[in-house]
Amino acid sequence: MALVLNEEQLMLKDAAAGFLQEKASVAALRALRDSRDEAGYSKELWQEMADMGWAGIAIPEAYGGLDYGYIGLGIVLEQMGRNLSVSPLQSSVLVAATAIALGGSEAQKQALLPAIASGETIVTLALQEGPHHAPHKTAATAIADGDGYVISGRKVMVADAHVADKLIVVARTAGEPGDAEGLGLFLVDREATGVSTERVIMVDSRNSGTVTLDSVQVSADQVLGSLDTGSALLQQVLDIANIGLSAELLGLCLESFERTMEYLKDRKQFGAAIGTFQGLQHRAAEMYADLELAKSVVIRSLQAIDAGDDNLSLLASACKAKVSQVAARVSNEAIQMHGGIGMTDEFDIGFFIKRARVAQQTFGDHSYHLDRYATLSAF
Amino acid sequence: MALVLNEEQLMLKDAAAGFLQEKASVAALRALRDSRDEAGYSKELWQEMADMGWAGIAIPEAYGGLDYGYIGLGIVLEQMGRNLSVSPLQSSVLVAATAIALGGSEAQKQALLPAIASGETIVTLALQEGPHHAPHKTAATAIADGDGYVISGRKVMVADAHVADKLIVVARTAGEPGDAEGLGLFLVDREATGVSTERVIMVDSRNSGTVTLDSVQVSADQVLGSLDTGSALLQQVLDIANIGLSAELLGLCLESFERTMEYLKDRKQFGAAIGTFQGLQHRAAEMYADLELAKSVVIRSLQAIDAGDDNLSLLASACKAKVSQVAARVSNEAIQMHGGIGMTDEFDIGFFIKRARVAQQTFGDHSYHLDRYATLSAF
Amino acid sequence: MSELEQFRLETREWLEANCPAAMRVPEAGDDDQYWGGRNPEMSHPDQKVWSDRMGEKGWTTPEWPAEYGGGGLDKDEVKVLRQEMSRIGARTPLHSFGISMLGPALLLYGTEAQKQEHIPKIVRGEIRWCQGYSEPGAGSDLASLQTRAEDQGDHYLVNGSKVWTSYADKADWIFCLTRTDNTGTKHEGISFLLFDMASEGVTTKPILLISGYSPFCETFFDDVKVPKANLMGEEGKGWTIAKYLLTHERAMISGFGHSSGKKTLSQNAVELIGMDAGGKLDDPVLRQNLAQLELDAMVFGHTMSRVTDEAKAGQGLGEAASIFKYYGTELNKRRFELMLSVYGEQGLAWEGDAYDNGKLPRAWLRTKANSIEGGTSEIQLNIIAKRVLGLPS
Amino acid sequence: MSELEQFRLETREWLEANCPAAMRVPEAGDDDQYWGGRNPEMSHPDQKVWSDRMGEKGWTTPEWPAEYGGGGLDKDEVKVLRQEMSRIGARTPLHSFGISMLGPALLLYGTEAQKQEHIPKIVRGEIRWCQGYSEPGAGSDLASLQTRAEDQGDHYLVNGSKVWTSYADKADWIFCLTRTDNTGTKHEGISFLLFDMASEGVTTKPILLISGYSPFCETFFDDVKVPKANLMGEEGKGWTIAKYLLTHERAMISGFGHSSGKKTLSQNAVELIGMDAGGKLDDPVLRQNLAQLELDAMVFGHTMSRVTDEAKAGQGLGEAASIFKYYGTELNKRRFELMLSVYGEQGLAWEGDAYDNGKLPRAWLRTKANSIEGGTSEIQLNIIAKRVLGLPS
Repeated sequence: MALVLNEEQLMLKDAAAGFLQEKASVAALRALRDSRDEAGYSKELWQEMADMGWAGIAIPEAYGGLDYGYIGLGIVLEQMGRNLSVSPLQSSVLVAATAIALGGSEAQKQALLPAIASGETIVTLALQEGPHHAPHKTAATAIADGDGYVISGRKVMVADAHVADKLIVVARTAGEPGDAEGLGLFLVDREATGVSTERVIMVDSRNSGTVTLDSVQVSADQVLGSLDTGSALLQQVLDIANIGLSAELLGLCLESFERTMEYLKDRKQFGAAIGTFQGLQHRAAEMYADLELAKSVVIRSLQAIDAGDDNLSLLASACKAKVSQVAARVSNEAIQMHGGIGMTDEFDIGFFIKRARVAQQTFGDHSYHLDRYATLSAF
Repeated sequence: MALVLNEEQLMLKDAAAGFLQEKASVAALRALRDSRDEAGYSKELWQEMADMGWAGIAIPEAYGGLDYGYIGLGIVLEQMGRNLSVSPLQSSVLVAATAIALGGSEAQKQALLPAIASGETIVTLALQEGPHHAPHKTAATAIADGDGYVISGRKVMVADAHVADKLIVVARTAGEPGDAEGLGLFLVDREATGVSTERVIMVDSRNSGTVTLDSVQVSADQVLGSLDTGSALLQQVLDIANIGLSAELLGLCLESFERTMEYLKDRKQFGAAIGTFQGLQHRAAEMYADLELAKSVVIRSLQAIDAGDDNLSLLASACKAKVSQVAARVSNEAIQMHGGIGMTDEFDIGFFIKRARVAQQTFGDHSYHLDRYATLSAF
Repeated sequence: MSELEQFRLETREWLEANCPAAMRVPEAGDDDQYWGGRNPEMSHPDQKVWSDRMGEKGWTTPEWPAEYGGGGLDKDEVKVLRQEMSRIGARTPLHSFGISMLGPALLLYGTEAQKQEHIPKIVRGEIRWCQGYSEPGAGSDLASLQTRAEDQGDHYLVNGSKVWTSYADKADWIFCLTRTDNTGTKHEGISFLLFDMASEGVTTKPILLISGYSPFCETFFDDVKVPKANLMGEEGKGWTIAKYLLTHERAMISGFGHSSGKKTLSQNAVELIGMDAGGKLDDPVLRQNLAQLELDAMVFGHTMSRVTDEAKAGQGLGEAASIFKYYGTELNKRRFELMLSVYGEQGLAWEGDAYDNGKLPRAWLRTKANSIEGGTSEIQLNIIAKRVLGLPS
Repeated sequence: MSELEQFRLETREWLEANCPAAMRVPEAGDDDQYWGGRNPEMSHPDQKVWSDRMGEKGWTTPEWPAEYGGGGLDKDEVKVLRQEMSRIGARTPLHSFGISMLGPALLLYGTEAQKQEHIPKIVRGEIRWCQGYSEPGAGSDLASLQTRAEDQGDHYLVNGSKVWTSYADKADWIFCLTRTDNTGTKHEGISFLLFDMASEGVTTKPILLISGYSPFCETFFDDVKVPKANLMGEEGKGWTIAKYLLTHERAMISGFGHSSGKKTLSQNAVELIGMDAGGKLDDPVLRQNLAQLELDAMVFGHTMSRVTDEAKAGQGLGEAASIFKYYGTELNKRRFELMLSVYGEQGLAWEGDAYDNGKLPRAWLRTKANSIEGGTSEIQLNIIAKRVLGLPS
């Protein structure tokens, strides 16, 4: 497949860029933060996005979606990255809807996908337990009990936990913490008995949360897919999630790089624009080459999801590792090249590095994915 | 101890610098190479060095040495690095004499150290078997046979093998390849029955060699130290050897950096000295900081040998890892900053990168020692 | 007993008697630092007691001359004092830009009257100083400063503004670079003035940083009258003093981020991440990055020792401060980036007691300024390239 | 059957009939490359047979116009031809700077007579060309060239010298940048001449490289007469053609070092170093560096594909060649440095059959020139900064 956007996709990109610049820019993020908004995102805006079809952009038409594929979702995520737009698009659409679409029964898909696509329901994945992304270390348990299961455990860093309607809880049905296999995915109401959530505000001013599950009862039909395939399903969802996060990070990098280049052209010191200094020019040019690589691996990976490529895991880890590395470099240089003003809260550039680090860490950073890339390459 | 040279040491440094610039410069290395010298080093020059005491510089006076310690040997090695001087100082003095001094019996020391110090005998360590430094993978065996041992195996990358009088052969007396323990060090005549050597000329135009040991018989008094302590002795010798090689590499780095800075000042392009370009200036300044770090770890490590510090292994690995990293950077930049002329054989700068890579690899490079540093730091 | 041993005994005794118990407990955070001044801020009343007692003896500045209130100790005695303070875990009695920055310059460039007036108050923590260097829009090009000081006979009239003035809102006096002459090169015509922040026409406004808090302010001067006697050094020659102080500041900033005897980052990583089957940290890439960091930090430490030793031995390096500033701050940024990797996504929480109110990410963000303040890394590289390596302009 | 399918069948049949068996064996080394020319060098006689047969059909340059002897194929047909050649493992029939460099420029800037004269001989491999660009002392500042071409009425008299002329000692003709005018800026007054290396006054001298061998020469011109008809493009406008060719060359050089379908470096590493208990390469630091290299190489490959696809889709990037040149050559240097690490100390042997006569270290040293020749990495970064990013001068 040609590694370019087609006309429809280019139109979507322009439309998303225009909408987000107007309604969900860095200024909007700042306002959400400073008003200490209870929800942590704008429900009205999210409804508008859903009305445009974004919440169902990768969901098949049969379930109320637009069926634009992950390339479509990636385009929107990239623009959200550029604008640092806040919404449940990552938690509910990129991650949860993907899990349901890939693993859910027909009844589960019917029940949830249209509700996610319409923006009416928010679902989020409750996976992480320790400081790092390490799915195989899952200790939360789901113990068979009659027709259903009883789930207990504690989850941290659950995106949008306090505003979600449903959780997809990863819990161990077999084996020990450390085993890659034996994991199941369970649909749990956030308000079910035994579930408690606590909001955590992250450095990027977004919602995360801690979820405690105390002997929560779920029926058998709340298992996503089958228990046998839980671990494989989870890996597939995480691969897609990491590619989507990379698309968002790419947008973030491009925007902060472009802002930095503008600053280098405008800002004068020692009687000249600082962009004339070759030391900065060479670093800028190196970053440019890096960004070109990041662009390539993101579009290649998004296309690979839609094409059902069988090396998706390798590509997903390459994508997240590369883009995380570029994001670290570009966001650091954005501050350094802006100098003192880049350190002030008043100036917007600092917001980019904050979101960058959270997105880098979510579902594994450069270290995690470079290691996984080597392992998947059999060395 | 203050991390500076004292007056005596400063004098030694000046004397070594003067002597080597005159008699063992890059021109001398080129002449050795182009004449395809049989020995691969100048015996006359080596005798002059020995007459000045260099071959016994770290050897105690009781055994015919100068007892200037490893700081003294390091000073000479640094100057040899600056001049790319070729001699058996590394193989016979830094490595072999150290092994004998640390591990040898009184009789062995009496027999060998004065002979090494006078320059009359050359001894070298025969350790490596595969492409990489990996002492624990030693497969050569020494099997007890009556009062003595029978040694069989194949050694590669043995420095100065074809001109050595004696070899210190590392062979396994217990355990399997892969075990850190169970290694013995044996003194073997190069002309003993069953020993054959083949010269290999390296990229740095120096002598290496392949040594084949086919049922070589050695008597019990040819065991260096005791069999129980062979592995520990070997580690100690290698730590010191790596610090010594780092001193040589440091000299090599400083010289090629200084030559490069001179070139940047002289060479004009686009109507200006290329040293005015900030892109090159910043890279030069970063390298300068790196070189300052390299200097510090080398002097600290040399002093630690003489002081008998108990964390020598950690320091040795830090030293070799850091200096190897700096050497890779500085030698690459030396070529790049010289441009096309740096690629020509006619110009001397290319000799530095060639010696650098061999010294980096000998007894473990940056990868090996960074890993070892982490392991020794318990993580 | 040698005199030095005698001094040690007396010091030990005095400290035992005079250092309050609360001042032997490690500082829990920045709030526990005591900065003195006209309106000192305290988290514990003994902070002032301890600082006053030490100030009285001159031991807040033990190596400064006794005639100005300093301790008048020689190097060996200073070392003993530090050792004895460290023995009982005594806190630094007084944090002060007067001590770390202005004082050494005053002793070198100040008039006798200025020394007599200011140094004793610095030693006793009576006056808290701030530094008026950077200006909005000047950035690294410090010498392009525009704050004007007009000669009005017996005083200067100061107009302009400064930025990045640490603790300007809490300081009593300022040492400030101003322009008294516009006709020469930008390095000429700069004058170094000292004045009271309570003077009419001085206002300050805190700057909020991306880390969420900040010691920095913008400071505005509107027809501020500064007596001529408050000029330090010659009129128009203030740049010499400024450079001296900058070198001082560089050495200070590069000292940031040194581990304070707690666990190393790799030890923390082992606890948080665990080991693999082969006994190595169970994140091989992070392990390599940590090893490289800790190795570099160790060797950087050797370098600081070596340069100090060389200076003592008269083999001085000259421009060492630029290397320290450049390498030290870059190292510190690397360290905090790796801390984020070690502490993982949870390390990025910004609020809530459970997450220490974002102490880690706030500190991480703060390090980004290290390579900007006090001369950017780029400036340091320029200095090394030109002054040390002699590369042409 | 579509026309294209028909073409595929015919091509397959022709290749089967005309590609000698020996030319279906992979090249073992540089000696197996066939470069044609008046005195072609061969390691096997079928090299010339194969090249001549392909040249006759114009398939050494399948996309060039048939009127000048090219294949006259459209893009789809060229693709089919490449696929069919690849299917039987057919070697490249003819290596040629005439094909890769001069030809495209001739088609664009040459006169009809020049095209008629030179292109068919390039296609058929009858004339081997070399490039006369760099001069001693000019380095990256290519336009500062000094080789003079004086107007003597019907001919130019050329005096001067060139350096880094690849295979000048084996070439029949040279395309050469000369200065016909000294009065304007350095980019003006440059003229692009074509002439026979057998002309009186031309001498060449090979340059020995640090890798021990080299395709490069110094070339000297002493009163060489070049007919006016051999001027390509306008007099004094040769820089335009030079720039066009440089961009071409950059794209070529960045293509170096791609693995030729053999084992990956990490697979070699596994064989040479082995695995640890956890099933990872038993050198964790090298493992990380290898993973980063192979990942970057993969993504660089994606980037070359993407840029090609964008160009086709009319979303062209413009200055992509500079990124390819910069990143590709730096990547290649990294790859060879890591190869040294993988092959260890034994990989550094320089002589002896047992060590392949130092093939690896010689190739490694050769890569150091990648980021110098055809415009240094620094030049590429300048181009990106100024032309792509629009940073000011």
